[in-house]
Amino acid sequence: MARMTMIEAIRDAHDVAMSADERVVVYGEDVGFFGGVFRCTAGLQAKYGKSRCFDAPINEGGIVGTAIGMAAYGLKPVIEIQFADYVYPAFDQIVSEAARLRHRSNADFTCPIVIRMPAGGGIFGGQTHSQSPEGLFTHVSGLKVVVPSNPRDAKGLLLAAIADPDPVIFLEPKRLYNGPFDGHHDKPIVSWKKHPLGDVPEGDAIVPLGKASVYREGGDVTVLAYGTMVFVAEAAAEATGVDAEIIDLRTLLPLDLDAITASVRKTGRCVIVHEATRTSGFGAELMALVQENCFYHLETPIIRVTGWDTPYPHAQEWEYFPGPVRVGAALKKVMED
Amino acid sequence: MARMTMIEAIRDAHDVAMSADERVVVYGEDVGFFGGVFRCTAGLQAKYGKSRCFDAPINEGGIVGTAIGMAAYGLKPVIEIQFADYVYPAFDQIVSEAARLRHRSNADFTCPIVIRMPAGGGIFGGQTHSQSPEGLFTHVSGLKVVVPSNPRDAKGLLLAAIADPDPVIFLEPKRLYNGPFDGHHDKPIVSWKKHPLGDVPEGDAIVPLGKASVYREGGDVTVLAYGTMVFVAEAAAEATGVDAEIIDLRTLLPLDLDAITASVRKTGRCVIVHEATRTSGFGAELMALVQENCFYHLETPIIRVTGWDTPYPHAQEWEYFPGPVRVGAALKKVMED
Amino acid sequence: MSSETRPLSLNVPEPGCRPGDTPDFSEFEIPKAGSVARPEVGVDPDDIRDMAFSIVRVLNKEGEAVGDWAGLLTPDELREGLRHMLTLRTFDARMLNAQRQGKTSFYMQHLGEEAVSCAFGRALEPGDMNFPTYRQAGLLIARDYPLVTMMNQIYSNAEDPLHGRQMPIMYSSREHGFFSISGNLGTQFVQSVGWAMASAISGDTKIAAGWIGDGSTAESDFHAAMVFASTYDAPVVLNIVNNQWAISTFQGIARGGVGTFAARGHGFGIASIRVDGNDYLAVHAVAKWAAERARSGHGPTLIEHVTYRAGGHSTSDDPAAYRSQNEAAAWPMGDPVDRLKRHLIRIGEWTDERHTQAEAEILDMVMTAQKKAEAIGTLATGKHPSPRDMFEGVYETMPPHLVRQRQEAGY
Amino acid sequence: MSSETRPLSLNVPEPGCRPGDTPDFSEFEIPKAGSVARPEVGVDPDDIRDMAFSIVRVLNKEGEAVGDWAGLLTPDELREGLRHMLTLRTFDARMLNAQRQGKTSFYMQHLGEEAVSCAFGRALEPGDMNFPTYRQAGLLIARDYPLVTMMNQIYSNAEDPLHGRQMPIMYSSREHGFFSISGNLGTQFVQSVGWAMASAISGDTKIAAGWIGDGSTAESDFHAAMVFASTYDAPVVLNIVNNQWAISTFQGIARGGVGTFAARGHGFGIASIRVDGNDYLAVHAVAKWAAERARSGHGPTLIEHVTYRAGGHSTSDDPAAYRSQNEAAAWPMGDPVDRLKRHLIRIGEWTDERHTQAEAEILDMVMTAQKKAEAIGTLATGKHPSPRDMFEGVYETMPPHLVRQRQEAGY
Ligand SMILES: Cc1ncc(C[n+]2csc(CCOP(=O)(O)OP(=O)(O)O)c2C)c(N)n1
Ligand SMILES: Cc1ncc(C[n+]2csc(CCOP(=O)(O)OP(=O)(O)O)c2C)c(N)n1
Ligand SMILES: [Mg+2]
Ligand SMILES: [Mg+2]
Repeated sequence: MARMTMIEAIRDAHDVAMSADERVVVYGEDVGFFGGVFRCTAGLQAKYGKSRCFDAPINEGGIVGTAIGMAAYGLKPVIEIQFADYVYPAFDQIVSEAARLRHRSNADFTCPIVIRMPAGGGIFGGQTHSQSPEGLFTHVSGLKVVVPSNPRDAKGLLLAAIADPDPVIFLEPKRLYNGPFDGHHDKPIVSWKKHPLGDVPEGDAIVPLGKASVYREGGDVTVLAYGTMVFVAEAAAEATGVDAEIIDLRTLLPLDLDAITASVRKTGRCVIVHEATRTSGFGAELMALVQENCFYHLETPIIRVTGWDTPYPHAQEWEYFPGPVRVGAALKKVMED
Repeated sequence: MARMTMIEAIRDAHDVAMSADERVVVYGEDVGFFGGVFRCTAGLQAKYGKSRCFDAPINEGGIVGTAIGMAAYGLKPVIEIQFADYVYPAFDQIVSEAARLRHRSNADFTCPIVIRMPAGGGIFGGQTHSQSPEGLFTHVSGLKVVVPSNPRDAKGLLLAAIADPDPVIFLEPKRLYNGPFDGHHDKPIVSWKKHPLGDVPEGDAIVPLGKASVYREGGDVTVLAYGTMVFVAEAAAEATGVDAEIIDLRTLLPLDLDAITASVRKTGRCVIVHEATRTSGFGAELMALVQENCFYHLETPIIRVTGWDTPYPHAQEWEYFPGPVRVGAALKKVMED
Repeated sequence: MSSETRPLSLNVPEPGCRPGDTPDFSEFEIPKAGSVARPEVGVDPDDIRDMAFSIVRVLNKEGEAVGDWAGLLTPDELREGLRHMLTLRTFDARMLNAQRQGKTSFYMQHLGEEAVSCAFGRALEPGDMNFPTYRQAGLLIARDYPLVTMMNQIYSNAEDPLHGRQMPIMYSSREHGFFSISGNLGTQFVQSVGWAMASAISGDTKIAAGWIGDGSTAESDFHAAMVFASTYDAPVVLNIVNNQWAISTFQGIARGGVGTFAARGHGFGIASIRVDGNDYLAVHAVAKWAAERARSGHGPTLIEHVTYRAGGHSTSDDPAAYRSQNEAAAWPMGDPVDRLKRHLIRIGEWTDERHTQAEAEILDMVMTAQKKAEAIGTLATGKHPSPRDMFEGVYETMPPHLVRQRQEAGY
Repeated sequence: MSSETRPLSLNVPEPGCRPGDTPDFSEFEIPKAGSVARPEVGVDPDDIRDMAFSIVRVLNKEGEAVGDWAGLLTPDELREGLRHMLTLRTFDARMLNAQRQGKTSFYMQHLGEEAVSCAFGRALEPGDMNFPTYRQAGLLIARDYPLVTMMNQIYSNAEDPLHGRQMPIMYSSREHGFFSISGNLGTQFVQSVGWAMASAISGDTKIAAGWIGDGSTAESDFHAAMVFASTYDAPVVLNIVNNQWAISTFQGIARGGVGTFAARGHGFGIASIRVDGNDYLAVHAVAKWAAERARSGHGPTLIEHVTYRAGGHSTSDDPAAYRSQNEAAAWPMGDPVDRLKRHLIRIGEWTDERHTQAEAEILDMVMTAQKKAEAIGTLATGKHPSPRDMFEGVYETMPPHLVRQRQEAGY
């Protein structure tokens, strides 16, 4: 066990995977010599050489497109998109190619690639450094979509993603890189080094894809959350005194439906929280699934607490961000309805 | 009034708009001399000249990107993406640029463009000529998303889209181009010319965006559908004898929530039908909205009938397509639950 | 702004001839066969810039093989090439017809372009990988991929190796160096560069070949491919098949103001060559050169194959609506099958009789394969892949939600 | 495969110097000022291919303006240019500092690159439209856009014309020919071509200018822009600002095997010119030439501005981690402010004293603007746009779901 920030945990996962498997190659914009603008790949080029960790031209479609070719050859590329907001130029390669290759070729060619990207807001990044596009990727059959919420999971899930035989979208909540964040932006920042989930096991400590974790047990209401929102939900539960059971979904696709239904059937109430815009966000799918699977157990309408259906604004960041006050209000509302 | 196929109605809408407004320009792959692979723009180049209707290089991002520049200048580009499956190379320009321009520049620049594209399956087009990506676009704030189901609406909605001051994604169910299609693929094809909705008013007959239509009144269950699925739902209702109220949504974003809630509150039951893959499809959002707005009116769980979470297959087309048998089973199930 | 500024106007390029016009290729410059020198494989791209504006040709009007690029193939190999092209042509004709008979949904032929993929297919080594478009089935035929398997794919029958998931002709065969075809244009061009980079990263000796059509060079993935190939000096041969048309759109809409598609390579420092795509010997020689260049560590080559799409774009297309019906016949570079046949006859290695006989044999072989395939099934009849196959293979292991959906579907 | 085939390896370009190394630009060829001829505005792009491999320079080491491209600007205009550059530099320094003081979240400066946007800003006409990146604020300053408005935007205060929606420096001013800046690289390059096409479609006389960084030329939208500009002969000036770095990545990663970025134009038949980006006179002259070319119907020009990013990429960046701290000083093309100042002194139109005085005046002006802006508010203090502004303007008319969300939010 070592105390790590999420950045260090991600770097460590790369390191473990690269030393165990020569086929793992790492690249992206500023990823090589400098080690990435968030430093998630720092030191890897020096350790593994320029042909296993290198800078890429600024062409996200090209980064994913070449990775697909490399995967078809037999390598395991782990690539970084500098911000999730910049993944759209690669959307075609991801949706039309990476996601489809196994199926359309009947596994003659496969695509074991990991596409990492920092996502989410809370850093005054405005509309092009704050987005949470996970909902889009969950609509694409053939992809897996992962969002870790802490260093331990970040390492374990990234190792699982690299080991996975299929393409994985790996969204890193950048507001959690250095420490947990509960939405109280005016409070001082705490580091992961002081948090139990900053305790990261050494070596090949995989956290399996497709399994949620119960972050906080409770009996009143089930909160479905992932990434930063796990901590926001915790803060809201503590502030309101609502005995919320917080499920950290960890993998959105494939989803751990059993964990969700078990909890909602127990509590009879459900609040869904995400930072992405509301309409057709992943919350809609969660709501649909809960409705389909727990209809007769639901005491009150499910509530979504999400980012608004606007671009992520710069100055109004904290009015946009679904913080503990808004989540708390939803918790109280489901208890009152 | 003239009897028209949907193709002719779309062509007519272009014609009306181009003759009324010099700023309307039309382009896309094979759109100029030839008039489009589905012939939706046939005759326009001959009538309006090469600088108002022309062939574009095969670069969907470039087609949308230049249209954004033209719109910023003051024109009203109406562009065609040859198949909705090929819109992904333009995804970045649509999501990061067209959708955001008004907001980020505080209306210093705006983006009145219409992006037309044939969508949906049922023509043995396999995974790259059959997709229904509407769900993705409904997650993008700043866009409007329209899906007509018949010639009259196609003309009227397209005219409304061209008149609209904001970017509109206009998805044309290609299986409906020549006639209504209820999913009975083994039955002979009927033409729109023999269908009342093939009666298309002349001139500037706008059908407003944001308004659903009650395609079929009924008291048992509300069916939310759009495009081809309207006719599939009708066939299912007739085959099962379930007194279904079929709402043709027409515009998905912004959605006519009032029409939906009014109907569901009346019937107490709801079936949602779309051809796109299920997970995080637009049906999820519809289900979420019905749940949020009609929770206490719902007698039974809402059911989604959709394409499966797989690429659209070639040989198994009719096993993939959510046809009248599957929709009928859902209608019966909500009545029995 | 100077006072005499006049209104601007939009330039929209137009082809030389439209339906009803008389085709005129007199302005299309065709260098004499043998006139382009064959440089060293390690040549500096800057020193062969002119090759992007000329055309490497081996077969002259008289059917002789002339110049530096001649002499690579034995008569046996040439006869094999002829056989491959004839096979592809016959295969196309039969499948086109099968589509018209309702045995499948769709087909795309190679008429007039057979030399490009058939000759290239003989220039790579086993283990190398092509990333083809839908118009390079010759790569498979030249590698003796079973015709019946191709047909099974086209018919989406029970023996279709792709289990009915893909539209006709979207073949895939890793074993035959043929990457899974995508319906999306251009995407595979940059993937080929990634494959080549992977070979270099792994210290392997294999190379990749990317393929793209003239119209599709406009796609942005073309740029991505060029940037990555150039930066990492990837061992890849990047092929543009300029068959003059992209559905109804003539190549001038993609080419714009530039002289040739090959010239696009210059902006990237990539060796760029144009070749007579209807000349089996020329395509083969240039392909060999580029492959050797890549394999020996000299990096990428961009090849523009100049040819002509003599048929419709696909079974959904009728070219009479947008181009002169005489254009194919007027195409000044002739027919690839004819030209190779005449060459073989000229060098005394072939006769008209043997040709007629070969055609009959090939037709027979293709028809035998077709019967076999049809005995299994066509799209309309016989045995098909199971609906389960639609759910399989989305992921290596079927996740719970797909299992549930499969059960819901009843399969 | 020849038997001596050796294992391949990946080529990953490396900059000449990294932290700790001594910068060495001796291999960087800099043509003498005045040595590149000025062609006719309607010249055939093929006839000026060499201009993509040379550099148009006007100011020589002695501070004289020499050659064909000299003589366009009066002393008053030159002094104005100097004032613009000094204003931009001072503005940058103040805002950099304001960011460090927590008055805003982020800033990006132009240090060393001031000539590019300031000189270009004087070459277009009112009504023309730039599609800038985040590093061309000189276009606004050269058009007398109010500094206080820029600061209001940077501070996201109540007078921010963009209502706090955008990150600092993402200005927009149609009136000043400055298209709304996007955070996404490259997207606006092809939009500029669309704007120019629209002008041509409308029979207008206005032109557009696209902007992109060296690193961002790798983006696929660069290709889209080149294809459309070339095909439709759009009246557009396409500017590449090659400041040698893209965050931590040197220009060789985007440039790959090619000699220059300007050469990318050749593959498209687009007139392509390199210019000394640190030479105000040269940038202005080349910009004027290209603008006239576009406006007179001769189509697009690609300009590579050769300059150097002397500062960090942004306030989030520390270049000491990836490049030598002496590199900026070693950059052989000098500092744009210095060079114009020396030229003005050399021709007797400026003195050191006047310069010092001008600097003081400009500082004063900038500080006055800053006080005004800060009196309204900074990101941390004072008056801000309303949360309602976040919901406004997503569409022209707020749709029902956004009205509901705004109400739910309580605004
Ligand atoms: C991304 C994408 N856009 C559009 C299409 C539709 N389409 C299929 S083939 C074709 C023309 C391609 O022409 P070219 O590249 O010249 O190849 P050719 O058919 O001549 O071999 C088009 C536009 C597609 N398949 N994919
Ligand atoms: C699509 C996209 N990808 C990545 C980024 C992140 N990013 C911002 S600036 C930058 C470097 C750009 O370098 P260059 O084009 O040379 O411009 P410069 O900053 O030197 O002016 C990168 C990678 C982005 N903003 N957009
Ligand atoms: Mg073609
Ligand atoms: Mg740069």
